[in-house]
Amino acid sequence: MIVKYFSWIRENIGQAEETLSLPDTVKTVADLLDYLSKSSEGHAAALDVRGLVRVAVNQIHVQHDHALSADDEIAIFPPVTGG
Amino acid sequence: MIVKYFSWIRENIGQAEETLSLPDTVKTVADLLDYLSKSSEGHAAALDVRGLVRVAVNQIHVQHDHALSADDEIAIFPPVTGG
Amino acid sequence: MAYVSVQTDDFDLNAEVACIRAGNQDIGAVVSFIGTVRDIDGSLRSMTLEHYPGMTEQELERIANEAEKRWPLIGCRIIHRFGTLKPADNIVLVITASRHRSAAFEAADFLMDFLKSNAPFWKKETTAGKEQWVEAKAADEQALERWNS
Amino acid sequence: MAYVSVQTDDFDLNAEVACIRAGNQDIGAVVSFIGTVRDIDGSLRSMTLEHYPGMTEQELERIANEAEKRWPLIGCRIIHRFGTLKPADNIVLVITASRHRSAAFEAADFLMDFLKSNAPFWKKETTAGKEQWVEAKAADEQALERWNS
Repeated sequence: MIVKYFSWIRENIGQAEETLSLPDTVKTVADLLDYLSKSSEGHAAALDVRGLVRVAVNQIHVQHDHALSADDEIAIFPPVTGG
Repeated sequence: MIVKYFSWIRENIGQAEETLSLPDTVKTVADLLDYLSKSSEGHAAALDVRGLVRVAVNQIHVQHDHALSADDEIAIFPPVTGG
Repeated sequence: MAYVSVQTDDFDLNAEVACIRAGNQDIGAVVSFIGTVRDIDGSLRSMTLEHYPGMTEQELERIANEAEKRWPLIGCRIIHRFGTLKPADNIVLVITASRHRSAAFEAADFLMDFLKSNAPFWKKETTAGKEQWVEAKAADEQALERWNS
Repeated sequence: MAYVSVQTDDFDLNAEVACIRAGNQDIGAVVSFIGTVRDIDGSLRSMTLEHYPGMTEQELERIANEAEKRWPLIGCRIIHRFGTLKPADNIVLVITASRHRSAAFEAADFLMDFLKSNAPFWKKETTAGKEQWVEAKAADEQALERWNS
């Protein structure tokens, strides 16, 4: 599974992208965020306020209860500010 | 008093402008429209449907009950269609 | 602050937007509306716009001032053409500029609604066989009422 | 029918309006929105826009398609820049064209509201001493809700 980061979430985590093999217990976006939060202090800081964490799966916005598949492209980012 | 006509009201009346000396009985826009309607068949046809007659006095839109002064510039026209 | 012009010449959208933006770095939103001569079925030869010189300019300024009272605009421009135009020609341009988009959108929409029902212009269409004055639309009067609530 | 572009280059308003109008004589209304880099107090040096290549284009197309479903548009164009921009530079352009003005106004307003809350762009401002990510505004989320009623 590829996970991409954008904006200050990318900066806090310190990388734009990582490839992960997830344990079976990670079934939803919320599970993934919990799992990532434990992987480093940067991850924890970036994902700390879940209300500011937006997620896209295969380039489509999803809610945190969205179910994941092993070959998904996940993107994690703060609320968008374009326009 | 100068009276100007526009659009199909001008065409029906057959002139763009006329200068009038009105009798004392003509006190309001409505009085003026009644008075003008009697002055020719063209005037009558042009002003026949009062709901389609718009009036400006001194270049400001007014209602038909607006009171007139001898030196007013009156304009009579159908509903506007610009833009 | 508002700029109003009633003219036979065409206008240049880029130049007009540049005028409204010049020297204003606090503008965040610019909304433009262009009204054009529409030819639905290919039968229109030309459209002639008559207006009431003097009142037209005054009325457009009044409408622009009203918009500036209602919204925090940084700039506001209205250009309306008259005379004889061809299908697809420009008729009217309204531009509004503001810090945030909602003011610019609402003010431009408002300006067009008020202009449609108040600016003293009359359109006459020339098709193959005849000339005909365009009738006012009830929808335009209704559009105005939105702004009273 | 909709045209979408995500690019570093600036856009030319006249050229884009000409594209949407080309060959369409039944257009009566063209609404354009330009969003620009705002510098309220003169302290802004630059603004950098990051985006999510791939998703951005897809999301803008989805938003444009939604607008085309809701309003009878004859044309619809969205151009959004990314990279580093200066104060007063253009950021985004939305153009809508339709027979009547209400569809063009409403669709452009809708497109900007949806783009603001859904297109994956993030702005970072650089002032004299520091860099700071722009925070999303609650007002933008609220603006979206208008379109659900």
